[in-house]
Amino acid sequence: MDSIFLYSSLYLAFLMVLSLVRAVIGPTVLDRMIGVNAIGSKTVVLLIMIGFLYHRMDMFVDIALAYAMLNFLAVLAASRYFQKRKGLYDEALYR
Amino acid sequence: MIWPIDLAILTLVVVAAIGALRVKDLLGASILFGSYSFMMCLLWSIMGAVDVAFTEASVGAGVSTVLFVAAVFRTSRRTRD
Amino acid sequence: MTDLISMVVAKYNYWIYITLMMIGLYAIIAKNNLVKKIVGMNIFQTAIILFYVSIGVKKGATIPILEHGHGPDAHHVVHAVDYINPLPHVLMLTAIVVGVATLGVALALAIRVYNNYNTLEEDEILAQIREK
Amino acid sequence: MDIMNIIVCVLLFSGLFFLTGGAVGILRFPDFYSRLHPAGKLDTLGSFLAMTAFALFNLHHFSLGALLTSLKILLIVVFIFLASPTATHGIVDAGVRAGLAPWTKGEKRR
Amino acid sequence: MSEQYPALLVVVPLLSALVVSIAGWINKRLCFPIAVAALGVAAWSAVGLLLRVLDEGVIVYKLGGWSPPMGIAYYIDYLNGLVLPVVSIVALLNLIANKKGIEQQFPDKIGPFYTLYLLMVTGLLGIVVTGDAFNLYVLLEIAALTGYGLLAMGEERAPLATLNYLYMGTIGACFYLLGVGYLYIVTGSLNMVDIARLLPPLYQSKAVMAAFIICMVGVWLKMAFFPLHAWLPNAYTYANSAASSLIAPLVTKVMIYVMIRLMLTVFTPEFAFTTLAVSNAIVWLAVIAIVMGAVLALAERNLKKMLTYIVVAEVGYMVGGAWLGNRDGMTGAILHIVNDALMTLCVFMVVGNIVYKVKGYAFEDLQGLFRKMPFTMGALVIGAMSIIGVPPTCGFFSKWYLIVGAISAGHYGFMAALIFSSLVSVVLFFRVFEICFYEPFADHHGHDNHPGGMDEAPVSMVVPLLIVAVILIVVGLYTGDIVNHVIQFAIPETMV
Amino acid sequence: MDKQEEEGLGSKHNTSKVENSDQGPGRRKNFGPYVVTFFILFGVWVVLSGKFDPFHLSLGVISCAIVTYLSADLLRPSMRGLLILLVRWVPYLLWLMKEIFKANLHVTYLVFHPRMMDLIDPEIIKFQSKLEGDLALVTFANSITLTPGTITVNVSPDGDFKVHAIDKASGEPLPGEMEARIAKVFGED
Amino acid sequence: MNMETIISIKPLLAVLVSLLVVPILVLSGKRPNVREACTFLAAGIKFLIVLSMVPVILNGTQIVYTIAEVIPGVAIKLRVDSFGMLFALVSSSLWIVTSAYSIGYMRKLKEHSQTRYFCFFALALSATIGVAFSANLLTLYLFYEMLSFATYPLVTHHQDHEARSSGRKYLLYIVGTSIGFVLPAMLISYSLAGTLDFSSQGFLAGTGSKPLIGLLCFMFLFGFAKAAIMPFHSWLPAAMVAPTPVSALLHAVAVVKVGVFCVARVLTGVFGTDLLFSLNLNVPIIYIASFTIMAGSLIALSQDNLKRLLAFSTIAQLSYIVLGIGLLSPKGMTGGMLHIAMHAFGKITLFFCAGAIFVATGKKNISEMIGIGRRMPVTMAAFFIGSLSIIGMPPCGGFISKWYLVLGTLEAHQLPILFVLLTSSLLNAAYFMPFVYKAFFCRPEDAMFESRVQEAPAFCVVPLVITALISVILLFYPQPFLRLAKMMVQSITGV
Amino acid sequence: MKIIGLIITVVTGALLFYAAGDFPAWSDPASPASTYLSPHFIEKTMEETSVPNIVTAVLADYRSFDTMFETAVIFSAGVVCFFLLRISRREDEEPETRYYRHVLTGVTIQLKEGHKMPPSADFERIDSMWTPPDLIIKTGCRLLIPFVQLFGLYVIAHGHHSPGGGFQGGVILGASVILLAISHDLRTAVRRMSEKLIGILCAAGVLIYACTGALCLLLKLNFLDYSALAGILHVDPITARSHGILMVEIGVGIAVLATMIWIYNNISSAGRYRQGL
Repeated sequence: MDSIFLYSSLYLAFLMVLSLVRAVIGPTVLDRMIGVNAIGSKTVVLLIMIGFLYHRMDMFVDIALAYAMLNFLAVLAASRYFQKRKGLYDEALYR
Repeated sequence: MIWPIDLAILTLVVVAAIGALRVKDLLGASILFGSYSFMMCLLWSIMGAVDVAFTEASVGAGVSTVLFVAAVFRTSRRTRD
Repeated sequence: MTDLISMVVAKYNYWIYITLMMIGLYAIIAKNNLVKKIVGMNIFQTAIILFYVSIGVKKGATIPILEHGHGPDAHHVVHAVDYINPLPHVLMLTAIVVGVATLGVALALAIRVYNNYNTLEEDEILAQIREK
Repeated sequence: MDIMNIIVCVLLFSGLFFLTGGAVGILRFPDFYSRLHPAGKLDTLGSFLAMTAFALFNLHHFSLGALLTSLKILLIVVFIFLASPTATHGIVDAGVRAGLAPWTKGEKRR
Repeated sequence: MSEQYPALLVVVPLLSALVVSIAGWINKRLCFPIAVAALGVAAWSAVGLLLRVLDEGVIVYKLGGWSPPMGIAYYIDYLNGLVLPVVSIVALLNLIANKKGIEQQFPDKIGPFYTLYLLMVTGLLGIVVTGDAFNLYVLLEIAALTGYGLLAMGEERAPLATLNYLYMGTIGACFYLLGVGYLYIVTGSLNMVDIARLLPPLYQSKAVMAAFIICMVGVWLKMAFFPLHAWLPNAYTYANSAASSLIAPLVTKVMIYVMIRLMLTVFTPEFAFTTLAVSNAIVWLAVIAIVMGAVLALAERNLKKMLTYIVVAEVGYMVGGAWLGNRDGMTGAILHIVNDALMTLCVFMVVGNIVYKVKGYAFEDLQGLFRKMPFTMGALVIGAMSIIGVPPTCGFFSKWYLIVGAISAGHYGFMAALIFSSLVSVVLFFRVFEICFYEPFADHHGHDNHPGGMDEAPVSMVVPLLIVAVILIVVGLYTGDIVNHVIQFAIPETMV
Repeated sequence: MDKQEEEGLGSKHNTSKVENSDQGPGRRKNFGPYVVTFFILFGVWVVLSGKFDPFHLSLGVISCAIVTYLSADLLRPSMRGLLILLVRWVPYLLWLMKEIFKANLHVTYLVFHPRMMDLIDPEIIKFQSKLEGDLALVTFANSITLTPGTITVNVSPDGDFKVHAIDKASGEPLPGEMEARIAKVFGED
Repeated sequence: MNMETIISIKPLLAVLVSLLVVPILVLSGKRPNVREACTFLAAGIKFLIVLSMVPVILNGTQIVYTIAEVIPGVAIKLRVDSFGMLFALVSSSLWIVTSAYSIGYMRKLKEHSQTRYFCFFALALSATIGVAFSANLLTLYLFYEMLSFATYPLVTHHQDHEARSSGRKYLLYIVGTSIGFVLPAMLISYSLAGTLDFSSQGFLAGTGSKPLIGLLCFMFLFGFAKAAIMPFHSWLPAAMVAPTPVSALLHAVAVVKVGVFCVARVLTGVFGTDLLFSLNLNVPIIYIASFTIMAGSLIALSQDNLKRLLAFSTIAQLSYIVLGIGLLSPKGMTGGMLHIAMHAFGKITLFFCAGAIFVATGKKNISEMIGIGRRMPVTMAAFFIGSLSIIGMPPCGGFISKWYLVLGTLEAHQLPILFVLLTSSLLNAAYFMPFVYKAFFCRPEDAMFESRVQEAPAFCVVPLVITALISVILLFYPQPFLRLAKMMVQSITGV
Repeated sequence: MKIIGLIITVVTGALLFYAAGDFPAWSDPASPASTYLSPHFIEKTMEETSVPNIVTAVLADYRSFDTMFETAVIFSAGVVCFFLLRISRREDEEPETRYYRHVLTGVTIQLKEGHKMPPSADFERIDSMWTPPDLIIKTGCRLLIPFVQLFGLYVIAHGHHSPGGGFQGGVILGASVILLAISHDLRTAVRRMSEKLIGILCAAGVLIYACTGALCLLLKLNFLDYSALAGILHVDPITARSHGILMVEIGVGIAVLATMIWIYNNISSAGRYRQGL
């Protein structure tokens, strides 16, 4: 079972690469937010998997929980930015 | 310590760091910086530093990105590099 | 060749920490935008945390929380080999906190600068100062 | 317990499958709104399945502690189910407020 | 209680910082007495510690009751026994002197200001007293963070200058931390004494050398040693006067203390001077630092900025002296920590008084000050004499040791730089005196009355200033005792 | 049982915004919501803690009390709400899971389809929901979001929905069955 | 020669008296009479303290007092020996007369900032006595610098543009050389010898290589720029912008004398005659000194401004002293030391006269003073006596010192120097005598001088009469000074 | 600047790369770091402090002094942010127009020239930049926040047995309030945690920590030697250490909680406390 988890987690890491690609290439900030949010949700899974790999599930679940709780805080903050500062193409001017 | 994942994430971390610095938009940079700290958190837990990972998770996800966004909100998103 | 590979893999963490640190350092020195510099500064700090945490790693050991801490066999014999070195973690907790604190102060300063000059680009600010 | 393992594997792999869909989706889809579809919920379901797998696997060595840990994992799922749509909504709301026009058929990729 | 002095020294300012912070929300008038009392206790403990060290030798204080390699311990030996009273007394006097200035500048934020002030002093005292390499980092950051806060509240340019300081300071602290990490990775210990015990077999290791270099670079960044000094002048110039007259005297000096501590205690002098074989280059850097500092100061038309460049030059003095590699040079460097702290305090307090009264410190603002503020200017004269190096003010004696060290090390370049900087200081200060003395031009055969009249700063500002000025001379006269009874023991016997 | 008690998780009225955290904690005389909140929280605590020695339990009691004091007005539960939750939510959730699963497969199919660009045809659907309570609206909106293919773009407190659908097939069933079921859950049918 | 030493606080008191009077002066600034009384009192006390030590010194005993041990092996230490005593006696006695003169001068001209003036005057005197009593190079340096800074406000008293540029020049030369040359030289000596205490054989004897010692010697020689040895002389004429009492103090009593005193001290106490002889260092010294003498006298010839003339005369006369010490022969050294006293009384008379003329008539240039002797006969008579003393003619004290100098050149077999001495005496006469002649015997061009006798205020006239008298008396009774000088020379050379 | 940066970076990097060659291999159990001090911590922690989480034990007991200053660092960061950014009422000119919103109907009214609305439950003061909080986000966060807070407290309380402790818990608690501020608006959050309360809590947290230490000092043992508390708590010294650690963690938690909110409030409103993010 350990090896299954190991390879699954490697595969998840690979998936994170894909999300990270979206986060890096953009093109808008919102796309980056999607990418980062996706990375966040994969991170939670990966954290628990690491817990299994260490055979100390009970310790890692707290971190994952904290992560799940707070992951969307950053996204909310960023989206709140657009509620108050309109104009997404701000950045286009300075590209 | 689970070295294969460690290697993979380490590489990702570098990509995220470079991405955060190259994005020509401060909001994007702060969001990418958030992803950087997510991965750092993963890295710590991979290396068995649960407490550090916990801290990084709560700080990176809960506070530092929000602070960045708040500061960008109060200043400007504009950047030339 | 194999030596090289084994060397690279055996110290991969260290190479990456150096890379990250240099990325951060370059950003602090060369970037023009104040907030970008702050991002670079944080990357720089995290790189050092990475370094420290890498020191603590121990092959075949588990996380530094004693198993069966409470209960009937609470005081069983603990072998140091079984647990990861906790000291770097302690130190790095402190370092992370310091990092957050520095981040807060830096952002506060950046806001003050922005209030004064209405821009975050260092060269533009300097140009404004020169004009006065 | 082999059956248990198989169930766990199946759940895990299907979770990974959906996660893959999410990851590929946000790369392939043409614009921001459509990208949110795979990102927002394929990931959610993927995590849900994977978490369930973990919760089950954790009950391998059954004990009160293990049960509670499994419950905690399920708590994570609950949180994900609460937080993920909220976050997705936050992003899409931001997009609308920022004035991003949705992609319609025939346009180029953005 | 005297065995608890080491704890009191740091804990009392910390506790009082917190109490002041709370008091600031309740009643602002409570802040100042609490702060003064706390610093008084700290100064008392510092002096008590010095006396005890003179009696008993090194004092070890185990925090939390854990013996050193496990827990954190304080080591008070001759070196920090000397620096501690200086830090605490400088902080105390400056606080008293700046009460009015603070009330004038931050009427609404008195509580936070005193809190930051006390925290900063806590950090500095802690840096000096601690025996744990990592603990030092934390305290460094406390001192730095509060310093940023204090410095940024000033003129319009202050935040930008402070932000630059913050970048550099963070790099510096991180480099130090990294160096400690390198030491940890090869020794496994964080206690300075313990590291020193474990290190000698490893001296050929590349990691140890790198650790030393990195630590040094980090510390140099923080103290604004020559190529890394660019942040200092602006940061100190545009800050408010209470902050700059706390930070300018203490921070760079405490960092130099850290450097000397690293060189003498953590590493051995042999390692620093012979194994690494870079001391000559560093002394030359110090020479450049001194010359650059002097020349750049010459170019300034602004008293405070001029003084900050002098601070840069003084850092060159101390680094150069410490790296000369002989006993005299090191004595000079340590003595100069004390002296420079006092004389920088003196001149910056003068600037504080001038700012309080004249609201400016550019050269044009200084006209006729000798008549207007004779006591302040008198203190400035004494401070300037000390910086120039005129006996019997204390600045002369440290310069003396530095030059003797330079001569016995055969490093005439350093000696020439010191002399050059003294000469430039003469020009610098007499230029200031001229302005204060001549302008506006008194009518030639005027009367013996005071045309502008005397308009001296308040007594609470002048008296501490005069005390500092007197201390400058007293310390100068007691140099022999300080060297014979304290500094001599602070330098390892192996160093000749 | 006064009005406060009746609201809770199944709040019907928009008026709930009046009490929306404005009055600060601990002002109300009614202890009902507090007790309920406390027990919900304590249940979660037990799951989290997993330690049943008196020391940790007392810590739990203290913590739950603190959170109750601070945030009970945010959660605003009631006994009735809890019962509703147990009785009506479980079937709804199961149904929702099924829907989610189905829709997920659909989106996954889209994602991996080589000619994905031809298949998708995003559009924005607008409709007026009959639901009234805040919570009901939010549940509905979140359920829409969770079923792939559709994302709630905007909900006004009056029930105006704007939904982004990835293709025609995803958007069609709205509001439809889901609204009805939610109305049933919240007793608004 | 074994010297007895006694420890006494008297030297310190002598230094401190004028220092402690400063706060009193500051406080009494509003009441000029109290202030000036205090000045007088302090001057008197100081003179008495110095005087009280004279018998002890004449007995061949030294008085020592250590203030603080600042550096291992080097203390801030006072020691009274005969040479120091000689100098202290001259300066402390002259302070009294100068004070009196200052009062007259300042009051008459209604100068501003008189309190500051008196304070720094007192400070300068303190430093002067300190220099005289220094036991080692560090103490010497300390008081030397103190004197430099204390005289700066005096030199720039007028606070106008001219004063400003002169003040700059003054500081540049004085402080620049002392920090640039003396400080490193002192430190190098310290690291060579490990001590800085003056000893009769020179503490540098037996250390260091020949070029290094030579270098040190010249660093000291030029470092004490107050001695105004060319090429570091031009501050002196520039400093003439100061009020005349200051010039008098500067040129006759404190500053320049301190310079030459320091040179003499260093040459004898640091290097020692043997070392200088063995390295042949005295030859360049005396040639530099002779050059300064000749050049100074020649420049003085062309001066019209009385004070500038006196200044160049001073430059020349100071080098007499250096020359005398540099000859390293007992007679020469005696002459040099004696010349400190003799020149002091003579020159101060001249300056007082110049000041008195300025006070009474407002004239500065010689060409405007033709026939002034009719109006100010007493002053001009004193001027005549003073100039005689400077030229070195009987019946004045200057004759004795010049006599010893001439003997010294012969003793040292330096005949060219003899020639220099004689020529320069002729030159001295050449620039003083025409003025005296014009003052008394030429017809006044300015109507102002036609009127009846009208001298400067008594406070101005009395001091200059006194000093002129002393100048005369010293020829007949040079005993205290001569004996002190001889004792010193004896202790140095053993002869 | 770019070229200078590049040069510095390359030189530093080369030095570090060069030095890294002498490091013990990564994850080597025989490296000095793993064999010198840490075995003592790992093997003795349970006996000496009865805390299974070694990191917590080392953090809050063996190296508690570090942690105290760590807390002080975060405290000072809060004070600095306040000090730098907060615009006091005196300096901040009151805006000409005040905006009030009728809560039930959402009607916004303007009052010009400094008129004030009498305090009423029906009207809330808003800012000109005010945007109505989104319904979904608002409701979602409303439901989440109590659980986040509970989790934060749980983390503080269980720092002995599982990862976490005062700092992490404090951050989570702080984040919950920040979440409130983001999902509703800053005024709501400030109404719950007023500025004065935060300022006092911030100092009080560190004060708890430092006073615990000082209490030990008063009980005739060294600073922060928790075994001194045994007499007061009526337990054996080892359990006293465990309790001391808990006390300290609570202090850290309070300080961090307050500071995080404080920093966020100041930064997001640029010191005006009017309109947050």
